[in-house]
Amino acid sequence: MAEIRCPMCSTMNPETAEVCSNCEARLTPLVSGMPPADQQASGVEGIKPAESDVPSDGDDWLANIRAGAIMGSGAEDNAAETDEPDEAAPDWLGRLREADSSIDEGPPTEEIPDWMEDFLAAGDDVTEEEEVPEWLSRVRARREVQTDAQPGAGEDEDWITRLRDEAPTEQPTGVEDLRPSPDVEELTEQPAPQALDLGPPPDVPAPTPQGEMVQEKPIPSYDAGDIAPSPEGIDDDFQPAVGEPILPEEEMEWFPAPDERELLDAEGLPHVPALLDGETEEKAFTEITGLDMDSIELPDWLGELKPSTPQAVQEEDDAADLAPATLPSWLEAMRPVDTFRSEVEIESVEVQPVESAGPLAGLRGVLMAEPVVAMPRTASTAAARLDVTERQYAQAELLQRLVEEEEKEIPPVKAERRRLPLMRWAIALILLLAVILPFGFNQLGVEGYALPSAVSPDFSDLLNLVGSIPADRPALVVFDYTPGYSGELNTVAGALLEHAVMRSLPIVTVSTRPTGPPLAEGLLNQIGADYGAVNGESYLHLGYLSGGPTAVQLFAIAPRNVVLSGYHLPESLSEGSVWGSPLLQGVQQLSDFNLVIVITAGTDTARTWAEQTHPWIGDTPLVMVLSAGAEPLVRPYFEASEKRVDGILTGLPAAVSYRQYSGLPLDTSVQWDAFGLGMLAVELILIAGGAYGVGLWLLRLRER
Amino acid sequence: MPELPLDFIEMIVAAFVTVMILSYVIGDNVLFRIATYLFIGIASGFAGAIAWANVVKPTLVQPLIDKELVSLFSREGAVTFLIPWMLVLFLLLKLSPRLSRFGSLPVALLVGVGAAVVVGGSITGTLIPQSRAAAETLSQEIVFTTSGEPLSIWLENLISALVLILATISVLIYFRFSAQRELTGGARRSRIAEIFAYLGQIFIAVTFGVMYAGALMATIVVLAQRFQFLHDVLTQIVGGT
Amino acid sequence: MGGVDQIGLFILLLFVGLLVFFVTIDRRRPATFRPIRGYEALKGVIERAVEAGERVHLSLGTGSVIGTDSAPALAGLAILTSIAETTTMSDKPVVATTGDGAMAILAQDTLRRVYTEARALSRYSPISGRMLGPTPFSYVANLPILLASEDISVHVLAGSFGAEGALAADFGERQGSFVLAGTDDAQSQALLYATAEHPLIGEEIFAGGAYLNVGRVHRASLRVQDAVRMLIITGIVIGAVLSLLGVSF
Amino acid sequence: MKIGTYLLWAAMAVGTGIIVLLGYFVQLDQIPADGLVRNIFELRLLIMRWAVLLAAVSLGIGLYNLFLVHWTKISKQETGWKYSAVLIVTFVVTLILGLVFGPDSRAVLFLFNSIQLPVETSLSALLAITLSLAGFRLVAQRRDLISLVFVGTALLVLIGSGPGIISTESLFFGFFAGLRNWLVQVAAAGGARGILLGVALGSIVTGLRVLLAVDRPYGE
Repeated sequence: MAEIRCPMCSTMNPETAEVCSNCEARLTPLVSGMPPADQQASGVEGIKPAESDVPSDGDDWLANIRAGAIMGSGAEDNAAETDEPDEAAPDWLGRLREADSSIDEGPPTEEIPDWMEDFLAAGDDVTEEEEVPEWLSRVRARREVQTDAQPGAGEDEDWITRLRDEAPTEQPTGVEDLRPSPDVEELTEQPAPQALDLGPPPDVPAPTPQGEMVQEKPIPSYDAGDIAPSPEGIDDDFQPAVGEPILPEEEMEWFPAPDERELLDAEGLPHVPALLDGETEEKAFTEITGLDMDSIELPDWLGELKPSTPQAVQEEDDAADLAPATLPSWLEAMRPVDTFRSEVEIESVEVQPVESAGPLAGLRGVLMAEPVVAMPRTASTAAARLDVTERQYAQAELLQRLVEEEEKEIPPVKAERRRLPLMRWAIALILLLAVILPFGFNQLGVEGYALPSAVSPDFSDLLNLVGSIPADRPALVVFDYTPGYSGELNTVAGALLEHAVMRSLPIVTVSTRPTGPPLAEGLLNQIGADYGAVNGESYLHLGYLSGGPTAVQLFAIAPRNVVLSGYHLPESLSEGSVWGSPLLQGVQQLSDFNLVIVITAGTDTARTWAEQTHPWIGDTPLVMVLSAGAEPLVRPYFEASEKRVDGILTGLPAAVSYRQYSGLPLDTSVQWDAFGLGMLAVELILIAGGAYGVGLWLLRLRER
Repeated sequence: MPELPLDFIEMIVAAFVTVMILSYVIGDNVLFRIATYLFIGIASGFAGAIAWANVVKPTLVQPLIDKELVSLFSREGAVTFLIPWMLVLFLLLKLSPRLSRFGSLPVALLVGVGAAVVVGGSITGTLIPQSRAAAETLSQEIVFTTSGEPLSIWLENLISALVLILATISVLIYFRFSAQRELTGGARRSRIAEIFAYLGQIFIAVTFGVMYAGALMATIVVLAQRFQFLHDVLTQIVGGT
Repeated sequence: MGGVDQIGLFILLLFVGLLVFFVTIDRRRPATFRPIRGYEALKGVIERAVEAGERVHLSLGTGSVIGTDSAPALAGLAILTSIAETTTMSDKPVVATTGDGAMAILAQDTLRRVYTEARALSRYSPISGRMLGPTPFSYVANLPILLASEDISVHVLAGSFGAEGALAADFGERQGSFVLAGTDDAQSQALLYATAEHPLIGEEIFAGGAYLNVGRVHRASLRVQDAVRMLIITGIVIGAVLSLLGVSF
Repeated sequence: MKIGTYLLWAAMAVGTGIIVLLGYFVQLDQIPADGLVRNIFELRLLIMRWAVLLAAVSLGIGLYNLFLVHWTKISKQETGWKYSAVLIVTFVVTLILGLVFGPDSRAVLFLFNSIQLPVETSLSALLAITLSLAGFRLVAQRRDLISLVFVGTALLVLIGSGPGIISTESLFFGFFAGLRNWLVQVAAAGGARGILLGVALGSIVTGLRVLLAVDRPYGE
C-alpha cells in the first residue's frame, strides 16, 4: 500500500491518512466545499487566524491564506524591509492564482532562477557546446545513451522506480544472478526518499524499520605484514552497493562472495578488481574474471574517491588556463573527477505532481523541499579505476580498520553472575575440621602425630651458641613483626626466649614497629610467669625506634642517643631514663650486647638488620628467628663465606625440635597435631587441584 | 577465676572478635565490618600515641620543659630544636588545601632521604654481597675433592653449586626487558635468551613454590593457634577454673 | 681519603653515567621491550572503567617513605601519574590509598600536579589520596569496605607488602575487580603470584613508568637495568672461574 | 626549563639525598664542616633524625586525613556511616588514653590485647584458607607448566617440612626432608638471589630518578 510523506515533518503516513500521525499536519488537499471545522482541523494551527478575522462565508480558501498572510505580516514586515515594499506583498498571491489556474504550464517562466534558465536553454539546444557548462553536456550525452538503452521508459513513472531501473542490467558472466531476490524487491518498493545515498559507513548499522540492530560482520583480522587481502577478505555482505538500502543480514546471505580462482590474475597475485587502473586493464580484467566493476563495491569512505576516466582527465587539463598544479603521482592517481550523472530532470508542468498538503496544497510546480543537489543520483556506469598500488591498498585497509576500531564501542564486560563461593566454603570447612579435630583426640583416645626426632645440622650450632652465651651482659631481642604473625612467631621465638630465661640471661627488647613493644611485653610476661622473671630485673623494654633502617643504623652506632624514654618501665625506673637500669650498665654500642636475636616475618627487615648493623656489631653473634616463608631469602646471609647471620630458627617443626633438645617442657602436642592435620588437608587440596588441572589438560589434548 | 577480671574480660572480648573475623569465610557480613572498624580505630589511636610518646614529644616538647630558652637558641639548639620546629610547621601546611603547595620542603627532605636509603642500601646491602656470594659459589673446596670426602657428597656439592649459579643467571636473564623488534611490530627475545629465560621461569616457580609453602605453613600454625585459644577460653568458661 | 668504598662509589657512578647515556640516545635508537601481560591488560581495563563510570584504585602499600621498602611505592607513584592522566575527566577519578602518612601526602601531591597540568584543578579532591590505616593489617582490613562502597573495578597493588598483600589481592578478586599486583619483597611476590590475576614478578613493578609511557627517562632506566644486569652476569661467571682457580676477591 | 618553586624542593631533595647517600660509601666524619655542625657525618645524622621526626608528624597528618574521610561520611550519612562512627569513637578514645596515660598504660594495653592482637592474628588465620584456595585454583585453572612446577614444589616442601601425608617418623620422611632442604637451600636460594639482584637493580634506578630530580613526587 503506497504511503504519503508529510511535508512538515517528513513522517511516512498511509495514503488514506488525512492528518500526519506525527505532527498532525494536513495531508489531504483542501478541496472547496470542505466545512470550516475541517479547514481549521487541517493542521494549520500554527497560523490559525483569530476568531474575529475568520470571514463569514468561511469556505473561500484564499481568504484563509490572506488571514494567514495578515497573521504573518508581522514577520513579513520584517522581511519586507529587506526584500519588497508592502504593496508588493499581495503580488505573490496573484502569481499563485495564475499558477493555480494554469497548473499544467509548469513553473512560471519569469520566476525561473538564472541557473535554471541556462539549464533549460541547454536542454533545447544541444549544439552550442561552448556556453553549455561542460558537466551539463555530459549529462545530456548520458541522457541520450539512456533513452537508447531504455526505450519507452515510462514518462509518468515515479522517480524512484526509474532510479531502480538505473541499476546495472547486464549480468556479469561467471557470477550468479545478483538481482535482488523477490522478497528483497518489496523492500526496495518502499519509496524511501534518500539523499545522495553513499550508504552509511559500513560499521554504522542503517536503521531498519523494525528498529532491530543489523549484526555487523567482523572484518577478518590479519597481520599488517601479510600481502593485501584477497577480495574474499572484504565480504560483500559487509559493503552495501552504493544506492542500495542496507538489508538485514539474513536477506543478504544469498549475495555470495566471488569465487577465489576468478579473482587471481595471470601471475597468481590476488587482484583487487575495484582498484585496477586504466580502461585497457579494465577490459582485460572483465575478460579474465567476467566481473563487472560496478558489482564490486569499495568501502564507503573509499567510494567517494571515484575513479576518473583517462579521457575525462585529459579534458580537464586542456580547459585549465592556469599552469597545471604539479601533484604527486599518488595524489594524481586518486584525484576524483565528477562522474556523478545528475539524474535530476526538471519535468514539464503537466507531469509535476500536485502538492498534496501544506499551505500550498493543490498547486503544481512547487519547488521541492529538498535542495536539488540532494536528489538521488547514481554513479555513472563507465567509472574509471583508481591508480592504487598494492601497498596503498594495504594502507587503506589499515586506515579503515583503525577507523572502525575507533568507532567500535568496547563491548561492556558482562558482570559475572555472583556465584556462591562453594569452592571457598569447601576448602574452609576441610581446613577448620582438620584444625579442630585434634582437640578431641584425647577424649577419643586417638594417637596424634609423633614429635620430630631428626636434628638438622644448622640446628645444633644454634643450641650450642645459646647454651654458651655468658650472662654478664644482656641479649638484645628485636621484636620486628606485626601482631598478625604473633600466632607463629610467638611459638617459635618462645622456645628460644624460654631457653634464655631458663638460663637467666638478661633480655632487652627493642622494635622498629609501633606494635612491637606490646608484643614483647605480652610474650615475656607469659614466659616470665613460669620462671619468676620480672620486668625491670630479668628483662627491660627500650620501646619503639621510629624511622626504619635509618633508625637501625643510628641505634647500631649510638643506642643511647636514639632511645630516650623506654617502654612499660617498672616503677623504680619510671622517673629516670631507661639507661639508668643495672641491666644496661656496660652497654654503649651494639657490640656491647652478648647476643642479638631478631624475630621477624619479613625478609626486608631481616636484610636491614643483617646489612645496616654489620659494620658496628663486631663479634656479637646475630641469630634470626624467622617465619617459615622467609627462610630461602635469609639463608644466603647465613651460608655466605663471610657469615653475617650466625644462627637460624625457622618454623614450628624446628621450634618443637629445639624444645625437645634444650630440655624445655613440651606442652605443644595438641598444637602439633593440629598443625599436622592442617598440613595434611592442604597437601590433599593441592594434590586434588593438580589432578583436576592435569586431567582437564589431558582431556583438551585428546579433543584437539 | 583469673586473679584480674580485666584479663578475663580481655580474653572474652578477644574470643568474640576472633569469631567475628573468622566469619568472613562465609562472606562479607556485619560482624566482620564491626570488628574491622573497631580494630582500625584502635590501631590508629595506638600508633598516634606511640609516635607522640617516642618521637614528637621528646624532640619538640621535652626540650621546652627541660632546657632554658637561651640554650634553645644556641648552635646546638638550632639544629636539634629550631630547624625541626620550622620543618614541622611547614609540613603542617599540608593540612590546608590552599597552602598545601608551600609544605613541600619537608616532604622533599623525606623523599631525598628515602631515595638515598633505597640506593645506598641496595648497592651496599644487596648488589655487592649477593653478586660476590654468587661468584664464590664455585670455590675450590667444592669443585676439587678433599681427601676422605665420599664421592657422592662431592658430586652433590658440585651439582648444587652449578645449579645455584645457573639459577641466579637464568632468573636474571628472564627479567631482561630489552628484546628484538619483530616484523609484525611485536617484540621477542633472541633464541639463546629465550632458552635461558624459560629455565629462569622454572627456577622462579621453584623459588615462589618454596616461599608459598613456607607462608602456608606459617598461616596453618596461626590458624591452629587461634582455635587453641578459643578452646582454652571455652574450657575456662565451662570449667570455671 | 681512607675509608672509601670504591666499589660502591664506582657502581653508583656507573648507574648515573649509563642513565644519562641511554636518555641521550633514546630518541635516535628507541628501545624495544618484551611485552608484559599485566601492563598490556591494564591500559584496556582503565579505559573501560572510565567509559563505564567505575573507579580505579591504586594501593601504594604499607612501606614507609624513608625505609628501603619505599622503592616500589616510588614506582607506584609513577604508575599513579599515568592512571590519573587518563581518569581526570572520568566521573569517578582514581583513588590512591596507603598505609603510611608521608606516602599519603606524596600521593596527594602527585594527583594535584596531574590535575593542574590537565587544567582540572577544580575536580581534584584532597581525600583521593588517603591513608587507610597505620599498620599493614589495619590497612588491608579497610580494603573490602573501600572496594565495595566506591564501586572499584580496577584494583592495582604497587608498593611494599608483607604476606597481608595476598589478602589485599584476594579481596579484589572476590569483588570481581581486575587485579594487577606487584611488590619488591620476594615472599610477598610468591603469594601475589598465586592470588592475583595479573601478578608482576621480580623487578617488573619498577617497569610501570616505562610500559605506561610516563617518560623517556623511565625507558632509559630499563635499559640501564639491562646493561648492569649483563655486567653482573659476566662478573659472576668470571668470578666463578677465578674462584675455581683459587683467586679470592 | 620553567622557573618555579619546584626547583627549591628539588634542591632540598637532591641535597639531603646526596649527603645521606655518601654516608654509605665514604667515612663522612673525616670531612670537616664549619658552622652548625662539626663534620658531614653529624650533618647526615641530623638529616636522618629530622626525617624520622617528619615521618612521625606525617603519620599524624595521615591520621587526621583518616579522621576527615570518616567524619565526612558520617556528616553526609553516606552508606556505612555507622561503621565510620564506630571507627572514630574507638580512634579518639584510644588516642586520648595513649596521650594521657602513655601508650604502655594498662588501659591501652587492654585495648591492644583484646582487639588489635586477636583481629590481626585472625586475619592471618584467614590467609591460610585464602592461600589454599589460591593454590588449588592456580593449578586447576591456569594449567601451564610454570603453575604445575609452582604447586609441585610447594607440595614437596610441605611434605618434607613436617607431619602431613607422611609422619616425621616414617621411612620416606628422610628422603623428602633431604629433598626439601635441597630445594630450599639450593634451587630456591639461587632463584631468590636472582630475584633479589633484580629488585635491587630496579630499586637503585628508581631511587636515582628521584635523586636526579627527574621524578618529583613532592609536587610542583
